[in-house]
Amino acid sequence: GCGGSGSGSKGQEGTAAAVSGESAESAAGQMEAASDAKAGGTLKIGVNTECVHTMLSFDLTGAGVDYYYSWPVYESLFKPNAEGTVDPWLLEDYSYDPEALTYTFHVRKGVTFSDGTVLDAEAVKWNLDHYLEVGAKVEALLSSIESVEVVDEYTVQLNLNKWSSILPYAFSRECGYMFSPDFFEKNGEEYCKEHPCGTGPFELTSWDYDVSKTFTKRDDYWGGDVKLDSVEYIIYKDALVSSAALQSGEIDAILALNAESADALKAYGYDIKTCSVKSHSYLLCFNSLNKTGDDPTGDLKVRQAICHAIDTDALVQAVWGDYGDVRNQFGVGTHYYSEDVKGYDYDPEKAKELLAEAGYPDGFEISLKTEETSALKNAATIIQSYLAEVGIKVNLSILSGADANTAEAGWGEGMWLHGSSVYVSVPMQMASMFRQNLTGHVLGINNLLRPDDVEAALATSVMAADEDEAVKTVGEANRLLTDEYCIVYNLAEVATLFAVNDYVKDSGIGEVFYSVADLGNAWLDK
Amino acid sequence: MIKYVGKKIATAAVLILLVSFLVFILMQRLPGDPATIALGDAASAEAIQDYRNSYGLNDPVLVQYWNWITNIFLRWNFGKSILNARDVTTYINERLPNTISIGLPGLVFGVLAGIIVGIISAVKRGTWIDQGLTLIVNFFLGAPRFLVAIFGVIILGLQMHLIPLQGYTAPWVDFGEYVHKAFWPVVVNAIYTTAILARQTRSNMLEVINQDYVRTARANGLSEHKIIFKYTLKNALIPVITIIGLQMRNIVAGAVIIENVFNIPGIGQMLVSGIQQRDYFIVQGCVLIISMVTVFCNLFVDIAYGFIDPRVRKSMG
Amino acid sequence: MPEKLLEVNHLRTSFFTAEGEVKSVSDVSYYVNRGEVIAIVGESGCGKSVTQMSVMQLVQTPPGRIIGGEVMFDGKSLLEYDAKSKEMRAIRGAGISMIFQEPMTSLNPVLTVGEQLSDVICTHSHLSKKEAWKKGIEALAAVGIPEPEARMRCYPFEMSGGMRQRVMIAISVACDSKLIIADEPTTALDVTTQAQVMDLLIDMVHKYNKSLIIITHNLGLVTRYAQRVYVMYAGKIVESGTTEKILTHPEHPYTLGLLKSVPRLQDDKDEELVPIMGAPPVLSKLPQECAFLPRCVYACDTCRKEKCPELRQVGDGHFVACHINVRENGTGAAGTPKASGTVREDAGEKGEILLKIEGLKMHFPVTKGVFGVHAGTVKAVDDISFTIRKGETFGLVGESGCGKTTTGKCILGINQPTDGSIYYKGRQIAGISAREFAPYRREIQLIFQDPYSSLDPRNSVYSILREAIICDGVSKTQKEISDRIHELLRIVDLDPGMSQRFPHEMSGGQRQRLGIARALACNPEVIVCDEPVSALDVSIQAQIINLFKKIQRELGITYLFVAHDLAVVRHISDNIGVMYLGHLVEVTKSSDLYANPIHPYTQALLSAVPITDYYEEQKRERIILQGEVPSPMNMPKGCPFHPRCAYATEQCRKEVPRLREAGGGHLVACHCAVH
Amino acid sequence: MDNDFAKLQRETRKRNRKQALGIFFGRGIIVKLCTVVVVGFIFMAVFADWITPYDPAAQNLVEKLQTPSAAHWLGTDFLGRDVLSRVIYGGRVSMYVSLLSGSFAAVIGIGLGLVAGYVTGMVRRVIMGMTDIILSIPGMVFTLIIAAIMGTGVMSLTLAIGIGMIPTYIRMVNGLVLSLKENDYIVASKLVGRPESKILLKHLLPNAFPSLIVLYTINLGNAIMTESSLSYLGVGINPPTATWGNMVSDAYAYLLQAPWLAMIPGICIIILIISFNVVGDGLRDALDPRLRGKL
Ligand SMILES: Nc1ncnc2c1ncn2[C@@H]1O[C@H](COP(=O)(O)OP(=O)(O)OP(=O)(O)O)[C@@H](O)[C@H]1O
Ligand SMILES: Nc1ncnc2c1ncn2[C@@H]1O[C@H](COP(=O)(O)OP(=O)(O)OP(=O)(O)O)[C@@H](O)[C@H]1O
Ligand SMILES: [Mg+2]
Ligand SMILES: [Mg+2]
Repeated sequence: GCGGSGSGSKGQEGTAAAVSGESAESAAGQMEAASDAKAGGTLKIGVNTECVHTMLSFDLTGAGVDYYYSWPVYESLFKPNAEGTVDPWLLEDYSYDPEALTYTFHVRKGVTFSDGTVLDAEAVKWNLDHYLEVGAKVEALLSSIESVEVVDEYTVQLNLNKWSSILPYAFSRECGYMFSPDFFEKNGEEYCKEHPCGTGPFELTSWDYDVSKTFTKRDDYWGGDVKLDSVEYIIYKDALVSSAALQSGEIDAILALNAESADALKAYGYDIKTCSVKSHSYLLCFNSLNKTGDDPTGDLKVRQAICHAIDTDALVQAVWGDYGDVRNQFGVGTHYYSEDVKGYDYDPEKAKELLAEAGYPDGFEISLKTEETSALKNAATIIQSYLAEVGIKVNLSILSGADANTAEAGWGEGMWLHGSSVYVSVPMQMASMFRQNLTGHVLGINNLLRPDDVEAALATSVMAADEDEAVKTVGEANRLLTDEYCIVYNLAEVATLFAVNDYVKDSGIGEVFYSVADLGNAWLDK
Repeated sequence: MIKYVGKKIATAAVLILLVSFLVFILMQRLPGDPATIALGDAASAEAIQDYRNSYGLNDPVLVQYWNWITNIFLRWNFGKSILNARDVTTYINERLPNTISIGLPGLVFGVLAGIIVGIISAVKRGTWIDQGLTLIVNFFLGAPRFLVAIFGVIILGLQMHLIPLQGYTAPWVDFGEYVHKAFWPVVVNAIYTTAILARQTRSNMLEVINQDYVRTARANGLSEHKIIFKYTLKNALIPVITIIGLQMRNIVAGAVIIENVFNIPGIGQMLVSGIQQRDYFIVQGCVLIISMVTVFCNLFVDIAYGFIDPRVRKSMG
Repeated sequence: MPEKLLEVNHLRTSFFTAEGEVKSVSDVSYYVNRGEVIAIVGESGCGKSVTQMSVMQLVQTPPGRIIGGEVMFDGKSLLEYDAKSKEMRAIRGAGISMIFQEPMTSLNPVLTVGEQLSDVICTHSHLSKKEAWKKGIEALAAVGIPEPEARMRCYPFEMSGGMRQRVMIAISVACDSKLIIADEPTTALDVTTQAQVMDLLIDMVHKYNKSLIIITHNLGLVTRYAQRVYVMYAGKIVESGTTEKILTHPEHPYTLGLLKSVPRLQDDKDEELVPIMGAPPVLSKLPQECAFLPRCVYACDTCRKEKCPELRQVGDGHFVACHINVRENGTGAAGTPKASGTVREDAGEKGEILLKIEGLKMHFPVTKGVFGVHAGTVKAVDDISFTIRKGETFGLVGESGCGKTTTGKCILGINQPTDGSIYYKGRQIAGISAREFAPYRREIQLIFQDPYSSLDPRNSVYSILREAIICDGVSKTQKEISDRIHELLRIVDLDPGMSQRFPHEMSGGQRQRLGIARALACNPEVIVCDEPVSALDVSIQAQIINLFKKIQRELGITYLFVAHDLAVVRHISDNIGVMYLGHLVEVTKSSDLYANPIHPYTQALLSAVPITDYYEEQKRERIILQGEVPSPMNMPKGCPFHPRCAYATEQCRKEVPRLREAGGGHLVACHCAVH
Repeated sequence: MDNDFAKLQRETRKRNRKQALGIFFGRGIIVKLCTVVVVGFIFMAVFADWITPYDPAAQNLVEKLQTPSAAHWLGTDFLGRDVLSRVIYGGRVSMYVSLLSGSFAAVIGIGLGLVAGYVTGMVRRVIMGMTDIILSIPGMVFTLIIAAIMGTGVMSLTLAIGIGMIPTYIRMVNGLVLSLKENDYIVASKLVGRPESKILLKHLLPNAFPSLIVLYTINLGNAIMTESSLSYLGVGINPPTATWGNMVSDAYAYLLQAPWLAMIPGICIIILIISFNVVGDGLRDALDPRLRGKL
C-alpha cells in the first residue's frame, strides 16, 4: 500500500487551456494515423496481482495494479501527458476562475457508457458527488470542493471554498473516472463492485478471481473503432513464470516487471518500456521528530551523516539498473527542478566527522524498516551495508503485507525506506506529505519534523498566483526538506517497467504514465 | 459400525469446532489492521473506524467468534472478504475443487509411485537399483519444492515445449486441457509424497518379507509374483495407510507453493495472501474448510484400515 | 522306485555374517524312506531348521548360502535347480511341504484361511478357483475342523493356536506332497492340544502313505511317533538309529546328557535333574576337535588331540560320531544318571501360612479392536482359593489361557482383582492402593513367563540388577552395589563377565537366570515363578529347576510355581493346583496328584504328557480330549469342563462343582469324581 | 577380585561403545560420506569467522552477479557479495534454525507426549486434543500464521517452525509410550518399586529413542525446507543474515541470468538433509544394542 497522495497546487489558466486544445486534436490525429492497423485478436497482458480492491471506481485505493485494470474500462476527466501535466479527456475543455473559486467543465459530447447511457453533465455531477461522499481520497485531494452544479446539459461547475490548482490533476486518476449512474442505481453497489460500467473502449466480460479478466470490445466506443476483439489480463504470481510466458508467446505484455526480470528479458532482446513520467519515488525517511528523545536521528548532523554515507549512484545502479534515476529532490526532470538544492554527495569521511560532532564517534544501532519487495529489500540491504562502514549498525525489518502497513502507520523509530507512487503534480505530492496537520495514514505523520518554513513554502506553492512563484516555492521547500532539515533523503525515481512484445502496436502501454494506456487504439501485428 | 461411525463423526465435529476457535484466536493475535490495508494509506481515522464497524471488527472477540461460527453452521456463510467484499463461501466453493483436483491426483500418484518404488527397492535390496532409488528418494526429500517446480517449467515448458508454463483448467471444464496443464503441478506435488511413501514402504516390505508367513507361502511353491503382491504387500501397506492419512493435511501445504508458481486459483494461494493481508474471514474460512477435509479424510482412512486389515474390520462389527 | 524318498548327502550351509562364517550345517547326511517317520533332535540352534530349509532352498540368501552337498528327492537332484526356478517351485508344496515352528505367525494375518489354502491348491493343480475352494473345504474337514465351509472365510486371528496348526497341516496335506517336514510343530501348543495335533498329523501320514520328518527338542514326541532318530549337535549329526536304540542305548555323550536332563512324571520331588554342563557352541567359532568336547564328561585325550570324529556304525543301523565307547569306558566322571539331592521330609505341614487366597476373581472387560466397543467379559480367574505355607512350593498347572498368570499377577498387585481376598502374612493385600502395597513390594517378586520381554533391551545386566538392588530405598555405595551384583550372578551361575551384556546377547537360559537374579535381588519372601522354563530346551530347563531348588534350600523362599508342563511342576512342588478355565479343579500334594489323579481333566492332562521312556510310552494308554478349549469369554454353563468330559452328566451341565475334600487333603471340583 | 570386577565393567563398556561405532560406520560408504558432510558443515558453521574469505554482508555493487573465479570461488550475488562466504554463514544460520527448532520441538513434544502417555483424564485429553487440533491444520499454514504472529527474527522464525513440529512429536511419543508401557520390563521395574518418573526416564525414553532419532532427523530437514519455503513466501529471515533458504529464494529472481546462485544453496540444502537422514538412520542402528552382534 504505497499509494501516493496529494493536495492543493495551482494551475495556470493559459497553459491549461492551450494544452487541452492541442491534446484533443492530437488524439484524433493519432486515430487516423493508424490506418494500416489490423483488426481482431486478443491482447494478453500479464500482471502480478489481482485487483487490490473491487473494480468499482469509487473504491479504488490507488494501488498501481488497480490502474492497469482500469485501462480498458475507465476514462477520467483529465489525462496525464508526457510533459508531466494533464489534458482534458472526457472533457472538451475547461476553464477556471481563482477569484470566483470556480472550475467550469465542458463535458465531451457523444461519450456513452458501456450500458449505452450517455455521459452528460448530470452523470458527471452524480459521479463527483458520489466520490465526494465515499471516495478514499476526498480529504487529501478534493476537500476544497464545496459543491458541484449542473449548468446545462454538458456543463458542470465546481464551486470551491478555497482555491486549489490541483483539481485537474486529481481528476486525472480514479477520482475522475466516470461510472454510469443508471447502471449503479439499477444494479446496486454490490453488483457494481464486480461489474464496472465505464466509458472505456472495452467492457469487463469475465472475471476469474486471481486468474484472469477478459474485457471485450465495445462497438459504440466514442473514440472510434476498437481494433482488438478483446483484452485479457492474466495473473502471474511468480515473476519467472511470467517472463517465461512472454518468451513463449503465451502473453503479449507484462506489466510492472521487477528489475531482475526486466534485465533477463532485455538480454533476450525484449524492449523494456519505461514511461516518460516516472512513477515511483524512493525516500529514506528519518524519525526526525524524535519524540522519545533517544533516537539519534533526532540530530540533524546524524541525518546528514547518514545521507553522506550512502553512495546513491551505486545503489540506484545496483537496484534498478538503467531504470532508475538518482535524484536529490522532488520534481527532477520537471520545471520545478531547483539548482539550489545541494543534496548529499557520497563522502564517508565527512559522514564520520559529522557523527563524531553529533557525539557518536563510534556509531550507534538503529532500525530500518521497509516493505517486502525485491527492490526495497535490496536497497535496504545496501543502505545497511554502507552505514556499517561508518559504524552505524542497522537492524533491518522487511515486512510483508499487512505487517508493513501497520508498521508504516505506527512507525515510531529509526528509519523507514518508503516507496511511493507519484502524482503528476510535484506541489501536490509534496504538500500531501509534508504539510502540517495532516491526518490519515500519511507518511511519517507522527515522526517527521514539520517545520513552519516548510509549511509556509508549501502553502504558498499551493496558493501561488503564477507558475514562477510556484516553482520558486517548491524549490525552496525542496531545499529546506533536504539541505536544511534533512527530513527525508531522496534516493531515486523509478519508472514502472513494462515488457511489450514488438507486434503489439499503438497500445500506449509504458509510454506516458503508468496509470494510462491507449488500448482502444492498440492492435496486433501478427 | 454405525455406532462407531457416529461416534467418530461426533468427535470430528468437536475437533472442527475447536480448530475453528484456535484459528480464530490465532488470527486475533496477528499484528496488522485489515482496515488500513483495505482503505489505503490516505484513509482517515473515521473512515477506518466505519470500516471496522461495518465488519464487526470492533466487537468483543467472543462476540465476533460467535457471529462467525453461527453463520457458518446455521447458514453455511463464511462471511465476506475484508479486502474485496466477496463472499468467502463463494471463494471457497470456487477454489476448493481446484486445490483438490491438483492435490488429490498428486496424492494418488504419489502414493502409487511411492509404493511401487518402495516395492522395487525392497525386492532389489542391496543392489545398485535399490541404492539408486534410495538416493533419488532422499534427493526429493531435500529439494525445495519451488525449485523443482520452476526447473520443470523452464526446462520442460520453455525449452522443450512439452508442458504449458502455467495455468489451470478444471477437469470438468475440459479434461484434455486439464491433463495438459495439471501434469507438472501434479508431478511436483506427487514427488514429495512419493519420496516419503517409498521410504516407508521399503522398510515395511523388508519387515514383512522376512515374516514366517511369507516363508510359508514360498515353501508352498507359490510364484514370486504372488508372494510379493498378495502375501507381502497387503501386510506392508497397513502402516503406510497411516502415513497417507497424515499426508492428507499436506495436500494444502504443497498447494501453497505449487499454486503460487503455476497460477492455480486454489485455496492455498488464497490462504497465503489472506494471511499476509489479514483477511480474517478468508483465512479462518479456508483453514476451517481444510481442517474439515483433513478430518474427513482421516475418517476415511480409519475406515480404509478395515478393508485392508481384517482384524480391524471384525472389531468394527 | 527307490526306497529312499529323500536322501541328503554331505549337506553344508553357512551364513556369512559380520562375526564371520556361521557353519549352521556342516556335512549332514540323512535319508527318509517312503512312508517313514523320522525325527531330528538336538539343542536349540544346532542347525535343525536350517538343514531342512536348505533342502527346500529356502535359506535366506544373503547371508546364507548352501555350500555343498547333494539332495536327492524322488530321483531328482534338487540342488542343481536354482532357488527361484520353476522346478524348485514345483517341488515345494507338491513334493515336499513344510509345517513351520509357529502356527501363529506362519499364516498370513490379512488373508482368509480359504484364500491361502486355495492359492496353494491352485498352484499345484489345474483346478479352477471354485474347485480349489471346494478341495480346500475337504482338506479342512479332513483335519477335523468343524464347519469347514464357514472356517474357510475366517482369518487366522479368529482361530485358536491348535486350529491354526491344523490349517497348516491341511495346507500341506492338500497339496498332496510326498514328504512333510514338521519343524517343531507343537512347541507353541499346550500338552492337550499338542497331543491332538500330533495324532492328527500321524494319521494323515499313514492314511496317504507320506513320509514325515519331525524336528523337535521334545524327546517325548520322538519316543511316541518316530521310527528313526537323528541327533544333531553343532551342525552335525552325532548319532542316528532307530528310536528304540537311541532312547534305550544311547551311544553319544550328548544324547545321553539330553536324556538325563528330561524330568519324568514318576520322579520324586527332590530328585535332582542332571543337565548337560556348559553352553552350546558358537557356530561361527567351531573348533577342529569334537564340538561337544568342552561339555563332555567322558572326554579323553583322544578327543582333545584327534579331529572331529566321523560317524561310525555301532549296531544295526545305529551310527555315532564319537571317539570313545561311552557304554564301556565312560562311566567315570559325572556318572550316574540320577544324582539325588538332599532329600527333605515333606514340607507340607511345616511352616506358617504365608499366602492365603480366598475366592479370587479376576474378570476383564473386553473391548474389541481399536475402537473400544465393549464385547464381553473374560473371566480369567473365577473364584479360586488356596493357601501356601512358608518355605513351600505351590505348583499351578493347566492349559494355556486358563488363568495361571492372572492369578500370579493378582497376588503381585499388578492386576486389581474383581473380587476375593489375598492375605499375605495375615494382611489383606488384594485391591489396596500402590502406596499401601509399597511395604510388601520388595517381599513378593515375580519371575516373568517370558524372560526376554521382561528385560529392558537397552539396559545391561548390570543396570537391570542395580535397579532391583536399590529398590529398598536404603542408600548404598557403588561398591556395595557392585558386590551384590557379583554375588547374585554367582548365585544363579552366571559369569560375572556378562555384567555388561545386554539381554539379547544372552541365551534363553541365561536370560531366565538373569530374571531369577533380579527377583532375588530384593531378598523376597515369596517368588511367583510364571512358567520360568516353558521356553527352554530340556538341558537348560534342568539347570534352572535345580537352581530353584537350591535357592529354596539355601534361602527358604516360598514359590508359587506356574507351568503347564506337569513333569516340571512335579519336580519342584509340594502341593499342586490344577486349573481349567479360571477354576481350580483339583488341589493336592504333588505325589498324590500323580499317583491318584481324580478330576477327568487332570487325568487327561497327565496322559497327554509325552514321556521319554521308550517302553513305558509304548504301553501307555492315553486319553485324548475332544474339542477345543472354550473361549473364556463365553464359558459353558455348569462345569467348565463338561463339553470335553467323557463322564459329563446332566448335573455337570447345570451346576458348577465346588472344590470338595476327596480324602487325605485331596481337593477336587467334580460332580462325578468322588465315586 | 572387586577391582577386577570394576575393571571388567569398564572394559566391556568400552567394548560396547566400540561396537556401536563399528555398526555406525559399518553401514557402508554412504554413511561415512554423510557423516563427513554433517561434521564438515558443522565445522564450517562453527568456524565460519575464520574460514570465510570475505565478510558475507560485504557488498561490491560493481562486481555483482559474477561467475565463479579465483577471487570468488562460487561467484558473487546480485549485490556483489561473495557467494562462498554467504553459503558458509548461511549454513550456520540454517543449521542453527534447524537444530534449535528441532530440539525445541523435541524437548517440548517429547515431554508432553510422555506426560500424555502416562497420565489419564483431563491433562491427557487436553494435550492430545490440542495435538489433534493442530494436526488437522496444514503444517505449512500453521507455521505461516505463527511466523506472522511472531515476526521475522531468526529467533521467532525458529520458534514458529519449532511450534509447528511439536504435535508430531507428541503424537509419536504418546503412541510409543502407550505401546511400550505394556511391556513386561516396565512392569518389572514397577515391581521392584521404581517410581514412575524414573521409569519414564530410564526405560521408556531410551526405548522410544530409535523412532525419535529418526523423527528428529527428518524434522531437522523439514525445518530447513520450511525456512526456505517461508522465505519464498516472503516471511523469511531479514537481510543481511544469510540462510540457505533465503539465499535460494532471493536468488530465485535471478534464476534465468545466474542459475548457480540458487543452485548452490539449494544443493547444500539437499545434501544436508540427505546427510541428516542417513546419519539419523545410522545412529538409530548404532544405539540399538540388539544389533551389536548376537550370541
Ligand atoms: N539368517 C541367519 N543369519 C545368521 N545366522 C543364522 C541365520 N539363520 C540361522 N542362523 C544360525 O544357524 C544356526 C542354526 O539355526 P537353526 O534355526 O537351524 O537352529 P535350530 O536347530 O532349528 O534351533 P531351534 O531349536 O531353536 O529352532 C543357529 O546358530 C543360528 O544362529
Ligand atoms: N489384561 C487382560 N485383558 C483381557 N483379558 C486378559 C488380560 N490378561 C489376561 N486375559 C485373558 O485371561 C485369560 C487367562 O490368561 P492368563 O495369562 O492368566 O493365562 P495363563 O494360564 O497364564 O496361560 P499361558 O499358559 O498361555 O501363559 C486369557 O484368556 C487371557 O486372554
Ligand atoms: Mg528351528
Ligand atoms: Mg501365563
